[in-house]
Amino acid sequence: MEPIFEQFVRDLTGGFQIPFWAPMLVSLGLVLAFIALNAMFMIWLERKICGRIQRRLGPMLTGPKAWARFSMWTGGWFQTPCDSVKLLLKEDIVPAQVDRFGFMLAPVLIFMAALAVYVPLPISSTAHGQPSPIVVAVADLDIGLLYVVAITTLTILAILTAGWASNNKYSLLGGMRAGVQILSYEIPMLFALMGPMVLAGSLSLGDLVLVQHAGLFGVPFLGWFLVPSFLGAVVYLICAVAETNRPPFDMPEAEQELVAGFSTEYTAMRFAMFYLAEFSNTFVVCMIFTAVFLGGWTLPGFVPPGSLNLGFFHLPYFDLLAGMAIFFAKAYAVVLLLMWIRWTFPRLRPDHLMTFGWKFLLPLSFLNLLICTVLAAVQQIYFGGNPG
Amino acid sequence: MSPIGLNHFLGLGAVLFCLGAYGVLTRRNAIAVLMSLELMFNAVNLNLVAFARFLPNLDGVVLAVFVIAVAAAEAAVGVALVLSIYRNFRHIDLDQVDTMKG
Amino acid sequence: MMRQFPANPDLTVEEFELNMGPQHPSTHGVLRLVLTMDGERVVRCKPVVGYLHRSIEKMAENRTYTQVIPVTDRLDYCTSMTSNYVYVMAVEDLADITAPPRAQYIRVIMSELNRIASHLLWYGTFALEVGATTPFIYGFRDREKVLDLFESTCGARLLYNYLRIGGVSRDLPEDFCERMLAFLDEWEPLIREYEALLDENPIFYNRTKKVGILSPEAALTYGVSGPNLRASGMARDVRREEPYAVYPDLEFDIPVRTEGDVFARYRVRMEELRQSARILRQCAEKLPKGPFLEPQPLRLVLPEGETYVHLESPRGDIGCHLVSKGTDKPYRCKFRTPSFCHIEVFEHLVRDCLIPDIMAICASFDVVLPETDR
Amino acid sequence: MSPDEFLPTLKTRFPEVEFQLDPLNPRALKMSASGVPEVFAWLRDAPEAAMEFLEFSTAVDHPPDRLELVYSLYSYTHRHRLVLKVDLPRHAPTIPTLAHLWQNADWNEREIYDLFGVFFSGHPDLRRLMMPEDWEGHPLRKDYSHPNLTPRPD
Amino acid sequence: MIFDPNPVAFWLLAAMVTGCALAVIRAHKLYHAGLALVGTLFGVAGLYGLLQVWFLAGVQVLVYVGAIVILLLFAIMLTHHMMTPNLKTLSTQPWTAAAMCLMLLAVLLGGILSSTWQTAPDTTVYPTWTSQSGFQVAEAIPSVKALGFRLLDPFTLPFEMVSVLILVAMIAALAVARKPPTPEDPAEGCEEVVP
Repeated sequence: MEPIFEQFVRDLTGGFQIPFWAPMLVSLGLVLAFIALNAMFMIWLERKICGRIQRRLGPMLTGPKAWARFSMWTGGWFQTPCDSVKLLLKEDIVPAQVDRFGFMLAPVLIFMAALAVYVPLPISSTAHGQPSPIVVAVADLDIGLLYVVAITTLTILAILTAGWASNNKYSLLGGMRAGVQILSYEIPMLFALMGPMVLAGSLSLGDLVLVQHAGLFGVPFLGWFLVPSFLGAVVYLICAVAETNRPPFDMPEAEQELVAGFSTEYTAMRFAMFYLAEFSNTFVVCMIFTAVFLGGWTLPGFVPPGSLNLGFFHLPYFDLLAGMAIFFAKAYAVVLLLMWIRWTFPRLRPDHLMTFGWKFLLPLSFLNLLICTVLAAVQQIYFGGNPG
Repeated sequence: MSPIGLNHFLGLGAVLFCLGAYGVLTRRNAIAVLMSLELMFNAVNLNLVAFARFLPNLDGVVLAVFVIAVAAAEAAVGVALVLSIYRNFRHIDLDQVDTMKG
Repeated sequence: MMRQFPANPDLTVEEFELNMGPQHPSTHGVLRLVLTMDGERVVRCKPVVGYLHRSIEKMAENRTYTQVIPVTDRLDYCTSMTSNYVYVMAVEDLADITAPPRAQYIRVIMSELNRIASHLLWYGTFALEVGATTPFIYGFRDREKVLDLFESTCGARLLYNYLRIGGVSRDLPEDFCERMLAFLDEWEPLIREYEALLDENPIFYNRTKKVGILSPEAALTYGVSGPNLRASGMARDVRREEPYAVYPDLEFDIPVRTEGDVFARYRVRMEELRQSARILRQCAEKLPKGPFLEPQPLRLVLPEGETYVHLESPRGDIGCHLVSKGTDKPYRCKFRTPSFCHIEVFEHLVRDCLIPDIMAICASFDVVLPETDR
Repeated sequence: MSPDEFLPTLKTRFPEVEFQLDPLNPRALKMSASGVPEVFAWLRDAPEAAMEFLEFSTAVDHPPDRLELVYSLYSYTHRHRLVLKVDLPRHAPTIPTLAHLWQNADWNEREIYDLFGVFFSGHPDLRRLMMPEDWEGHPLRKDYSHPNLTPRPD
Repeated sequence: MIFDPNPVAFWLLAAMVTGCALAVIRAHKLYHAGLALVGTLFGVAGLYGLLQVWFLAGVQVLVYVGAIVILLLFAIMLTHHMMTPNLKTLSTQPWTAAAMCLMLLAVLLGGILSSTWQTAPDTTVYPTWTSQSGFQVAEAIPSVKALGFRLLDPFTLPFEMVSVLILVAMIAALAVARKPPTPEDPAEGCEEVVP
């Protein structure tokens, strides 16, 4: 973030030296705004997709009436903003016999985790005024993938705390289910991600994307790790759905079984934080999937120019914008896939979930790692160095 | 503020270690004892990493990785023992677990 | 500040008690299950009912024979027609009244339509219990169309109060048969769609196969009836055993499965949807012209005597034991309701299951609480 | 088999129990309380009866002195029904339970206990079923009164 | 140097670590002790970060917070009735223990202060901010790659031993924590009802 941000400010102001803390504050604000707006859009989209799958319209009434007359996709645009306002204005109830400390800590923790996980996610790159491409991320950490997986564990902690502090047996069961589920699926997920790690020889998400763009065995179409690490992609996607507690893996908050699981006792703002974090996490796993398996902001054999000159209109940072468009298009494609799964599948049973994770996904991810290692070795021996 | 040197880290490690030791000595609940043990592990790790960085030698970090792995194994077995004790005694008060029969 | 609850001495180390209901999203109304759990596993289950007890039987003793009919609507709000029917049948049996043939056909049409509506409702909620949301909407959407048919006939969508002693309250609308056939033509292919959503899904398959197996012997001793009994391998159906109304003239099959698990109960109901459609088509063809009601005095006085009649409701064998002392009010009016027996089975079936299985099993029996508590 | 066909068989098999046909209900047999539960056990197990299905059991209150228990049995094997009616003294109605013969009888008897106050000896769990545990009185008895219960005007 | 955030960060993290560690050993509710332990672990991870060993910080969070603490919290949930207040967790001799620990601390601190170390310059350890050149990364950041080679070259045997150790620990934990088989086998599916 810092180099591009500095560059940008310098371009705008003509050489203003920004203080060192400015990029951090700006990225914090950007990520917060992104989480809120994106979650709102995703909730609207979820309801529309759900409506489409169930042969109904979804929300249609809140929003400009003229648009709603046009098609189902143009109606109900104001539904989620209205819902959020409602959630924020609701009375905040802390039940009498809860553990106040834990009860208040849990939503903060889960939101912190949702926020922090955005740090290493690269959304684009630009070479504007730089000798080599700079990855656009809050900070393209050297240990990006490890960081992401580590931060996810905070989510377990938050859910477990919410379940325990609510002093409610349904909440406790939900919290423990969530803990077991996320913990078990983290292992195949980590192994599934290790395939691409080995292929790229790096933990940094930015490096992973750049390596994919370069292609495997010198063939750009083989570049997307979806191809060499297909099993890993499948395993990761399944584990990601399980990690975000989305149906069909929503046992921790299964309404028909545990009322609302760990969030049974939560209302208003605190509930909104859980809800927001859930949607944010869903999008984050889609972003990670895009960056790790779908080539991030790149398309095979396509390098956008650094700036677009249409004669009458000069657009600087075109490569950055084009990269972002590609990245979000891919990420939303994955989001749509997850939504499709959500609205057509029944819920798994916890013991089936465990069996599936340990006896099926884990061996599959091992196999994936093996395949990727062999491919990486071939690449190293016959094509020299890591791909890229 | 004065720059932070190796001694600062070592001192913090020592404090953390003694806090952990105090917890191990005074806590009666088995899980609390395990937690205090983790504090001591962390104190050691902190020292290892500080040494590795200030006397430039990566081996300290490698050792710290090993310590974390061993701590994980220790925690797993420890928790298993706690559960087993709980099942047999219906409590996990270490002062009262003094029989040799399971 | 915090109250310490005394530990239940009956529980072992790992056990704890969980109160599921009466307010719980998936106990369909107000069923309460007192569960003793070992983690996620159920050790014991005690169903508790009575939260919806409205003393319908006591109310019936206080009303004239005609006035009881709207009360029977409230027996089972998902299939008011059959509850109406069983009561009216009991009164007619005691008073030796025979409804005109057209009324008989209309009654069968209404029962079968109500069976479709009830099974669709069941399909939706059952799928919801196993965590699938889309089937719920599918089931309810098509149920609405059945309710439209009811509305055009008797003006009500849920509590019909349509049947009368000696017939039905009003004739079918002019175009009823055409609209019904149009609905059937449109809807019957959709059954395939319902099945596609669940049948071929391995998650659903795993969650319902070999879960909650009810052996035929256990089913009989618990008084289980209807689709639940047929899913346990016994082809018992009141429409076949003791045919009433015009059922002897109609052709239909009794779907049977032998497994007795949740999946079998689901399959039996899906097949029953098809059979109901088949019956309805025949009825539309054979529906005779003529009077729809043999008018009875408002204050009907029945001779002294008692009778028991029963028929096949969507949930099973619903019966009415009617005792008359020669007055204009029932002396005793006992309803034998299928859900009452089905809930008792939970105690036996839910043992050693996991929490999600409770939901699948309870939902698969299609219990309706107002019918249980009466 | 109809009740009049059952009558001779039952009379020879259980000489100490009184049986008679019911003039009000052609499907019913009246019997004395001494035959419970042996007669029922026989009806369930004997191949010619094979009453594997207890449809329902209930009670009818006949003040001032009589309380009538009604058991309706059905055989899927033979497709016949037999209603058995047992008279009990109204002031202290007690009768052995059938819960060990049909699981179904468990709740049916709890309901009768709840609403009519019939005590079933040997019942595994005789508690109120419909009414709250601390309810007083038995609502389906004819002389039951409650402040909220007013007779319906004619 | 205009402003050096490193000491601020260190003291903040040190306060967090010691404060949370105190909470771990004094909290009345075990679950709170667990949460405090998470605070300590994050503080230590932060210190690793300050020392630019980001990989270890990640591992610390992943393994300690993600696995060990969660395991301990599970154990708390399994062995305590929910919300048991005022847990009696302190033994009868806190003062003796405190005295012993203080003595230990004195010895350790004495040892630390009396030693002299040949330390590398601070610029190789921390990142710096200066008015002239702005942000400067630390000169010698241990990369993940270097660490990996280190693990595989001189430490191969210990590395493998650790994996064996973890395997053994896993099996041992399973063997110890497993419920003893009950005499009667749980019924499978439908059991015959004997009416």
